[in-house]
Amino acid sequence: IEESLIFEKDAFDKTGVDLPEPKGTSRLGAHARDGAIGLPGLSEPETMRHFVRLSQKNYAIDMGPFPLGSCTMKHNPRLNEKMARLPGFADIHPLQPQSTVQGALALIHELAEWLIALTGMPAVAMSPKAGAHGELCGMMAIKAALEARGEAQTRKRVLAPESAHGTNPATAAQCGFRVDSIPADRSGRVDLAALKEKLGPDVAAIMVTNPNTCGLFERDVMAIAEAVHEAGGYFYCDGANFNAIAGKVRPGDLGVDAMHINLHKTFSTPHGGGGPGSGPVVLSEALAPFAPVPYVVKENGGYHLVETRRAAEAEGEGHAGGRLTAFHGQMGMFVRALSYMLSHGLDGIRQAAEDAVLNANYVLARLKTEMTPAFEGYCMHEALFDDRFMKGTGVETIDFAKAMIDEGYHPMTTYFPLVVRGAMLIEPTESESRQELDLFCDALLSIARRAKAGDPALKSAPHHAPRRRLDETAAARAPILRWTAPDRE
Amino acid sequence: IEESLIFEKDAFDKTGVDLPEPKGTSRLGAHARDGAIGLPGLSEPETMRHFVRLSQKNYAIDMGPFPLGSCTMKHNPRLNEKMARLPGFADIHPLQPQSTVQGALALIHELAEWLIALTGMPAVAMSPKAGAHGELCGMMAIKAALEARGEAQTRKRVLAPESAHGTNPATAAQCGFRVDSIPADRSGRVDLAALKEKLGPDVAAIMVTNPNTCGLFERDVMAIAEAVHEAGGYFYCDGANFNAIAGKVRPGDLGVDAMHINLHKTFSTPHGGGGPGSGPVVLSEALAPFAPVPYVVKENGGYHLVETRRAAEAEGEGHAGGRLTAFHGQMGMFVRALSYMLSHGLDGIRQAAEDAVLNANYVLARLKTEMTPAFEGYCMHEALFDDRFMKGTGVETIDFAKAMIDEGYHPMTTYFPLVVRGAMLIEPTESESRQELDLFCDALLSIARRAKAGDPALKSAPHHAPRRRLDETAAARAPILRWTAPDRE
Amino acid sequence: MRYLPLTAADRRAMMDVIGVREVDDLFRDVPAAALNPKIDLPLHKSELEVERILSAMAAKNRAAGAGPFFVGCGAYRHHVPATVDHIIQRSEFLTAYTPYQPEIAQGTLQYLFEFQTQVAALTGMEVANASMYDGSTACAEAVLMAGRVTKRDRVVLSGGLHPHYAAVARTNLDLVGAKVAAVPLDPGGTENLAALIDANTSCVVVQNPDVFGNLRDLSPLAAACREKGALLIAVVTEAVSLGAVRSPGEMGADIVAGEGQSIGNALNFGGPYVGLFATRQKYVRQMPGRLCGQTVDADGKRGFVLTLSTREQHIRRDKATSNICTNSGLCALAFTVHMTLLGEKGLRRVAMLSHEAACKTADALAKVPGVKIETETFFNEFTIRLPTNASEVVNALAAKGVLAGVPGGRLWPHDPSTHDLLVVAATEMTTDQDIAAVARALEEVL
Amino acid sequence: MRYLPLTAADRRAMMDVIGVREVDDLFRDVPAAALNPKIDLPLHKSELEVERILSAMAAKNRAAGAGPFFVGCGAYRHHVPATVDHIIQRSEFLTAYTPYQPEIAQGTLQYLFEFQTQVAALTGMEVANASMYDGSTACAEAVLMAGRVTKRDRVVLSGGLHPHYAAVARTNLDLVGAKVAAVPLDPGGTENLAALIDANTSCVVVQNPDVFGNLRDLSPLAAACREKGALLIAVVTEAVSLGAVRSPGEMGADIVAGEGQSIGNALNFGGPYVGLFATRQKYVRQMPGRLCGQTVDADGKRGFVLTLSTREQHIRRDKATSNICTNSGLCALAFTVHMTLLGEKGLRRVAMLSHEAACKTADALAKVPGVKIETETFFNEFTIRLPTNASEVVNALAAKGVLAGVPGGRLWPHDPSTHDLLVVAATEMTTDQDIAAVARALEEVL
Repeated sequence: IEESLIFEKDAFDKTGVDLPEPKGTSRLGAHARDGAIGLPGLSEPETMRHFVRLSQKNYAIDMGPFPLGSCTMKHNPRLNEKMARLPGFADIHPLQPQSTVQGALALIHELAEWLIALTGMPAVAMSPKAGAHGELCGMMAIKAALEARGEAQTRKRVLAPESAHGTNPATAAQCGFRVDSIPADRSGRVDLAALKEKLGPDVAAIMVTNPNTCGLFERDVMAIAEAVHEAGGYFYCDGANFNAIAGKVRPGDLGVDAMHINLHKTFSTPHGGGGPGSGPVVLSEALAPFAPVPYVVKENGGYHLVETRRAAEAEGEGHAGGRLTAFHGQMGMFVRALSYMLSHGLDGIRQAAEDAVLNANYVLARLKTEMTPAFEGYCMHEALFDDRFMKGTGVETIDFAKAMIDEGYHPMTTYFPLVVRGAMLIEPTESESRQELDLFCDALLSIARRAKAGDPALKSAPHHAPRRRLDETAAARAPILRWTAPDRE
Repeated sequence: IEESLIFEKDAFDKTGVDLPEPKGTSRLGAHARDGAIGLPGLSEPETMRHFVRLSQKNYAIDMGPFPLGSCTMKHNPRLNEKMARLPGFADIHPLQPQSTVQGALALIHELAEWLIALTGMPAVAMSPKAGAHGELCGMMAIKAALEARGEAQTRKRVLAPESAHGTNPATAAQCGFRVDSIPADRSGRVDLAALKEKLGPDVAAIMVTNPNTCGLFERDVMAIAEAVHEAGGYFYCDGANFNAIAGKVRPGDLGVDAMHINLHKTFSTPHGGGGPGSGPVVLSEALAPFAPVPYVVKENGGYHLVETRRAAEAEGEGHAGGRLTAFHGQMGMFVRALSYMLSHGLDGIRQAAEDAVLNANYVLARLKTEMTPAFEGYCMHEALFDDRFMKGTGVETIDFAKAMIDEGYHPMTTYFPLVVRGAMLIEPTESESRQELDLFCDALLSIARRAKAGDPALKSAPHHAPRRRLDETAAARAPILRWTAPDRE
Repeated sequence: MRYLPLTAADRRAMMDVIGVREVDDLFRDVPAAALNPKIDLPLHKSELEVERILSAMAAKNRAAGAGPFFVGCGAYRHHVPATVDHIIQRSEFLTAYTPYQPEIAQGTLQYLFEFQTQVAALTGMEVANASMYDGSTACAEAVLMAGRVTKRDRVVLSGGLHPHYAAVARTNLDLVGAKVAAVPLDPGGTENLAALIDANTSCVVVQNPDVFGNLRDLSPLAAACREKGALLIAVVTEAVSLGAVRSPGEMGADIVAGEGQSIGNALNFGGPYVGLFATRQKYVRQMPGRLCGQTVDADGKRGFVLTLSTREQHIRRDKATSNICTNSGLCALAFTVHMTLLGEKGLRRVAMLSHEAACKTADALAKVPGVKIETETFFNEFTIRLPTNASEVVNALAAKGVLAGVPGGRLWPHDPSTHDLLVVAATEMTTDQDIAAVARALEEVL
Repeated sequence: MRYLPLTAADRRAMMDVIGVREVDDLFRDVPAAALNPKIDLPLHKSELEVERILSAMAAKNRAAGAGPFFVGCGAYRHHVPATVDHIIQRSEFLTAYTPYQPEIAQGTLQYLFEFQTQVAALTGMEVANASMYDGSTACAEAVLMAGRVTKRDRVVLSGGLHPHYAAVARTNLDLVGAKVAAVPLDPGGTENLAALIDANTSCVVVQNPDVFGNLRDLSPLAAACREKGALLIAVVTEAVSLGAVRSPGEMGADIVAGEGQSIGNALNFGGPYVGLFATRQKYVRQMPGRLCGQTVDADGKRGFVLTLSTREQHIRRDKATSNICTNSGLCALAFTVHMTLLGEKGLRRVAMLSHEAACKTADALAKVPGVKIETETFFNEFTIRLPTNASEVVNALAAKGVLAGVPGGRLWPHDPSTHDLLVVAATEMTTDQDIAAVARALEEVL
C-alpha cells in the first residue's frame, strides 16, 4: 500500500485530539489570525497508521547492520530511553529555580566528570548541540584564546587534512578562519614533514580527526601536537571516531587542545533519522577559560549554573566564551549518555572500543580476498576499501552500495573520505555479533564477485526496496520542498 | 533476511543481562538443578534485532484494516498503554494489604459501574480472563442457580444456534451440559417457532449471540427471552458483538440473564497476537447471587475484596460462585478499558457503535455489486458474503482471502459462520476512515472480478508475503512443536 | 472524538451510498423501545483529563517499588529489562490478532514456537503449548486433562497448593461432577500424598516450591503415581525457581502447570499473567489451548502455523479439549524476550540471587524475637510463624512503608491455624537495606 | 556486558582470522605510553542499578507536573498525546540515520517533507527546512544568512528578543566580525526599530510574541526593512501562538526562526528541541540546514530525497552556508505527529485555551495587591511587575510548590531594572485551581 501525504487525506476539517471548547473570549484583537492555515488533522487511528506505514519504509539499526563509516551506528539501549523519560528529567523547565533542579545539574556535572576522565582533559563544555556545534565551540575557544594573546588578527590559517569531514573546513570558515589542507602520506595518515612545512606564525590551529577518516590511528599524533604547539597553534581533534579508542587512549595524553564528543555516536544516544545529537567539547588548560556559558559549578554540596559571561567573569573564571544556544544543552541526550556510561562502566567502554576495532578488522580480513583495501595493514574501527577491484567492470561504488540494499543491508559510507577513489568505508561497531558479521561479509563477497563478473543487475539496484533509485538531479534542479494544493499549482 | 530461531544462534553460553555474581551460597542441597537447561541467551542488540525482525513478518491494525468478522479489531489507543503502565497500577501485588490498593479497587468498581450502566444489568463479575472464560462464568452461574432451584439434575440441555461461536458449545460441555442446536430462519436469525419447539423442562439455557454471527440483530430477541424464561431456562448472550450496540441498546432491556463482554474487542484492549483478553460477565438479578469470587465491595467510602465463598456467604450475599482464577482478574486490561470508556464517554461509545454499523453497511453496499451477500437487507457491524459469486470459477473463499494479502490487507473471517457456504465475514469497525474503506472496497472488487474471470494466480496467492501458503496438514500429521538440537534429532 | 475517523460529511455521504436517511435506519431490527435508552454516564473526555483521573487513582495505590517489598505467593517482583516492554509495545505485536493467517503472522508464530521450546526446556518436559490465561487456570486445565487421559474422576490436591489454584480446580471439577480428595494444609511440606492415590484417582496435584515455600522432591510421588496409573501434575508458581531447582520433568511429572509472570511480566495486581502448560509428547492430542507447529510453505521454506486445532473449540465445538480461545500471547512474548535476554546463564543468576536474598532475609527475621522460621528448605520464599495475628502485623508494617509478605489469614481466612503464619518472598530486587528495614520494622511491631 | 554480542570464544576465533594474538596488536599505532591508561571510573552496572542511580537523580528535581506551573520564556508545557511518543520510539524512526540512502529512508524523508510543509503553512512562509538544533541557533543562522543575502554586516536585535537568543546571535556574529546595534530592553514592546535600520543593516531581528509576552504588529517594520534593503527576521519561541495570532509571513517577514518544542516535545530541561526555519522561495539556496525535496524514482514513482546539498558542508566544505550537519529529526517527527493529530482545528483550540488560561491568570494576579500587569496585549504569556525582587518571590513560591514564572533577574542578571519583573506563562494544561493557587501563594508571599 502506498501511503499518501497527510495533505492528501481530505482532512483539513478534522482533528485527532479532544479538547474542551474554548469559551470564546479573546483579547488578541487585531493580532488574531484569520484565514485558513492549511493544516490537515487526522484522527488518532489514521495518524498511527500513517506514521507506522511510513516507518516501514525505513531501515534502522534495530533491523540489521548499519555499517556507515564515520557514523558509529551502534545499539541504542531502551533503558536510556526509559531514563530520559522520567518526569524528573523530561518534565523540568530550563528556567525553573535552580534549587528545584539539583538532580539535573548533578547529572550534567557527573556526565562532565566521565567525559573528563575518559579524555584526560581538564574541562568540558556541555552545551553544544551536535558534533559540528562542538567544533564551533572548540574553534571559538581557540579564537578567543588567540585574541587573549593578541594574535587573533595574525593567526587566520587553519590546517586540515584533505580527508577531513566537511564540517571541519565549514566550521573554520564560520569562525572567520581560512582553511589550508594538509596532504596525506602513502599510509593514509597526515604527512608530518609536509605539515611542518605548512606551519607558521599565521597558523591558528590544526584540525585532525583521530582515528582519522580512513579508519587509521595517526601514529605521529604526539609529534603533530608538538609541532603545532611549537608553532604557536592549537590542536583541534575531531572526535567523531572516539568510539575506537574510548577507555583505551586519552586524547589529553596526546596533546589535544579541544575535541568534541558525539554523544550520539560514541555513547549511543539514538540518531533518530538525523538527530538530535549532542556534542560536548573537552578543552585543555589553555582553552578551558574560553569555554562558553552556561556551565555547572559544584559548590558546598550543591550545584549552580553560570549563565552569562559577566557572571563567569565575576566568578573569576577569566574570559569565558559566549553563549552557543539557549538554555543548557541537550539534557535528554545527557541522560541517555550517562545511562550508557554507567551501564558499560570503564571495563565495558574499553571492551566496546576493542570489539569495535576487532569487528572492523574481521570485516577487513574477510573482505580483502575479493575487495581492495585502500591502505595496508590493520585498521581501527572502520575498514576502508577503494574501487580498484571493480576496475573496468563498469560497476561503480554506488552500484555496489545499492546492491547491498537488495541483500537486506544498509550500505556503507561511500565516496568518503574524498582522498580515496570510490571509497567504501565500513564501520560495523561493537554491536554486531560474529554470526551477523559473517552473513554480512558473505553477502558483500557475493556482490563483489558479481561486480567483477560485470553483473548488469547491479547497475539498476536496488530492486527490492520501497523505492528504486531516486532522481536526485531533478530534485535539485527544480526543488519541490513542500506540498502545494493541486488548485494552487 | 531470514531470521533464525534463537536456538540456532550459537548462544547457549551468553546472556543479555548484567547481574552481580551470586555469592555462591546455596541452601538448595539435593533440590539444586544440575545439567544444562538448554536456554540460549542473546546480547541486548541481538535480542532487539531478532524480535524486531520477527515483528516485521506480522500484519497489525496499526498497518491497515484488519477486517476479521467477529473479532472487532479496532484502534488501540496508546494512552491506554501508558495508563496501564503507571506504577500505581502495574507495580502493585494482588496480595498487598487492601488498604494499600484502594485506587485499584476503586478502578475495578468504577469499570464495573460503567459495564452495568451500558448493559442495564444489575451485576457484573469482573474476574474472567477472556470471552470463553466469561462464558464459563455465566454458564456456571446458571448451573448454580439451577442447583439452588433443585433442577440441576433435570435441566441438562443447552440450546445454541448452529451459527454460534465454537466456544458456546465447548463451554456448555465443560459445564456438564448437553448441546442442542437451534436452526436459523431464512433471514439468518434464530427460528423462533423452531426454538419454541425445542424448549422443555430439561432446558437449562439458551446461548445466543446478539448481534449474531451473521452480523444481524436478532429481531425476536425479546420473544426469545420470554419463551426461554417461560420454559424455566436462562438466556445466555454471547457478547462478542457488543460493539455494534454499545450505548445504543442495553442487553438488560432485552431479557438477557448473562453476557460476557470482551474488553479486548469492544473496549479496545489490544489483541496482542492472541491475548491477553478480559471477559467480565454481566448478570441478571436471578444470576447475580451466583457470581464468582472475588469481587469488590464499596463500603464507608472505602473498598474491600470478598475473596472466598464463605466470606461471601458471611456477607449475606447468598450462595456465591466458585473462584475462576487466582487473584482478581485482568487488572491491566481493566485500566485500558476504563481509559477507553472515559475517553469516549457515552456519546463516543454510542457514536462508535453507529460508525461501526455504518462502516459495515457501507462495505456491504459497495461490495454487493460484485459479491453475493449471504442475506438480504442491512447488516449490523459486519457484512457477510457467501461464495455464490465465484461459483464454477474454481476460486474458493480461501483463495479470495489469500489474494487480499497480496493487496496489502488482512483477510476477513472465512468459513465462519458455518451456516453459510464459503462465508466471508467482514467487520471493518469504526476505526476505518471512509478513504481507507474506499481503497479496501476497490481492492476487493478487483479481486472479485478476477475471481469471476477465473484468474489462476488467485489459487496460489499470496505471492507477496513473508511466506507462501503453509502446509497445515503436514504440520498436524507429525507435529513439530519445539526446536530440537540437530544432534538429538 | 479523537478515535473516530468519520466526519459528519463522511457519514452523510456513506448513508447516501447505503440508501438510508439516518443511521438509526440501520438499527431497525432493534425493538424500538430498547433503542437509544437514556444512560447515565459522562460524555467524552480529553486525553489530558483521562490521564489526570487515572493517575489520581494510581496514586492511591502503594507501588511495590516505593519501599521494602516481600510479597509473593504466586506473583513475584523481578526486574524486567526495558527492552522487553519496548518489543511488546511494537505495533506489529501489540495490535495483531491470533495468527490465523500464518502467511502474515510469522512473527507471532515464530515467537510462540520459541516460547514453547523455552517452556519445555525449563520445565523439563517434551512439549508445551502456546500459553494459558495464567497459572491457576493452567492448573485447572491440567486436572481436566488428566481426567480425559485416565478416564478417572477423583483428584488429589496437595495441602501445599496455592489456595486460589485449589479453588479454581475445584470450581472446574464441580462443574463436571468430579471428586476432590481433601488434604489438610501442610506448612511443613511433609504430607504423604502417595497414600491417597486410589484406583479412581486421575491425578495428584502438587506445587513446588509449595505455597509455603518448601522445596519438595517429587520423585517418590511420581513413582507412586506411575504405579497406580494416575498422573502427576506439578504446579510451579515461581518460574524463576526453575533456574535453580530440579525441574518437574526430571522428577517425573506428567503435566506441568505454571505461572510465567515472574519472567518478563509486571505484577499488574494479578493480571494479565501467562500460564505455562507442558506435558509428555504422548498426551499432546489431549492438551488444551493453542499449539504452534513447524511446517513448510509452498516454496518449501520453513514456517510456522497453529496446529492440532482439531482439539480446539472453533473446530471441535462441544468435543473440544477446552473452551479456551484467547491465550496470553503478549505476556508470552514478554516471557520469551526476557528469557532470551537472560539465557540459561542469566536465569541461573537471577535465581541464585533471589535465593541468596531469601536466605539473608530468613536469617535476619530469625533473629527477631518471637519469630520462628517454618520452612526448612526453600528457594526464594519461606514461611515464618509470628507470636500474634500476621494480618495485623502486615498492616502495621504497611503503615511503616514495608510490605512484608502474605499473611495466612489472607490465603485461608477460614482456617485460624494459619493466622499466625506469614509467607515472605525475596528476589534479586531485594536489597540489604530492604532486609534490614523489614527486620527492624518487624521487631518494632512485635 | 549486555550490550556486547561477542563472547570470549568469538574474539579468539576472530583474532585467528585476522592473524593477531591479542587485541592490542590492532592498537599498535597508538604510542605505547598512551595505551590503556589507568582511568578512575567505576565498572559496569546492571540495568537495575543504573535505573536506581538515575531515578534517584531524577527524584531530586521538581517535575513541572507536580504542582501549579507558569514557567515559559521559550519553553512551554503543553499536553503531548501518547501516540506521539509511541511513534517516535518506533525502532524504524529512532534508530535510523540521516536519510542518505533514500531508497530505504522514505519514512524519514516523507515526514520531513510533511514537516517542511507544516512549518511553512504555520509561519506563513514559502519554504522551510528540515529543522535546526533549536530556536536560538535557528535565529543565529537566520542572522548569518541575512548577511549572505544582503552582503551587509550590521544587525539590529530587538530589545524584546529572548536574551539567550540575542547572546547566541552575538556569539556567531562576533566570530565573523559583524556589528550589532544596541537596543535597550523593551518590556512594553513599543521600541522603534525602523529608525535603527541603516544602509549597512543586513537584518532586524524581532520576536513575536516577544520575551515579555507582548504581541507586535510587524507589518510597519517589514515595510521599513523592505524600503532599506534589510531583511526582517521574525523569531517565534512559542509555536502554538501561530494557531491564534497572525503569522510572520502575513506581516511581511523574510525569514522566520522559531522554536518548535511546544508542539510534540517535552520540556527536557532545555533540550533536545527543534528549530524551525522558514523563508521565501527566492532565498532557498542561501538557507542553512537540510532540505527534503520531492522527486521520482527509476519507475516514475514519487519519492523524496535530501536535496540542494551543494549548500551543505559535506559537499561544499568551507564554502557551505553553515557547518550544520545533524538536525533535530526525531523532535521534528514529534512535532509533525502532534501537528497531524491537532490539525488546524486542534491547534487553534490549544492556542485559544492557552490564551484564555493566560487571561484568567493575569486577571487573578492583577487582583493581588502590589502586582502590576506590564503587558497589554499578549497570547499566553505576560509580564508583571512586583513590589520586590522577583527572584526572591519565585524562590519563596517554589518552596510552596508553585513554579510561578521566570524572574527578570534570571534572564538579565546584570540589568537591575528588570529584577522586579516576572514573566508568567499559561497553557491549556493550566487549571483554574492552579491559577487560584498561584494567586493565593503570591499574595501570601508579598
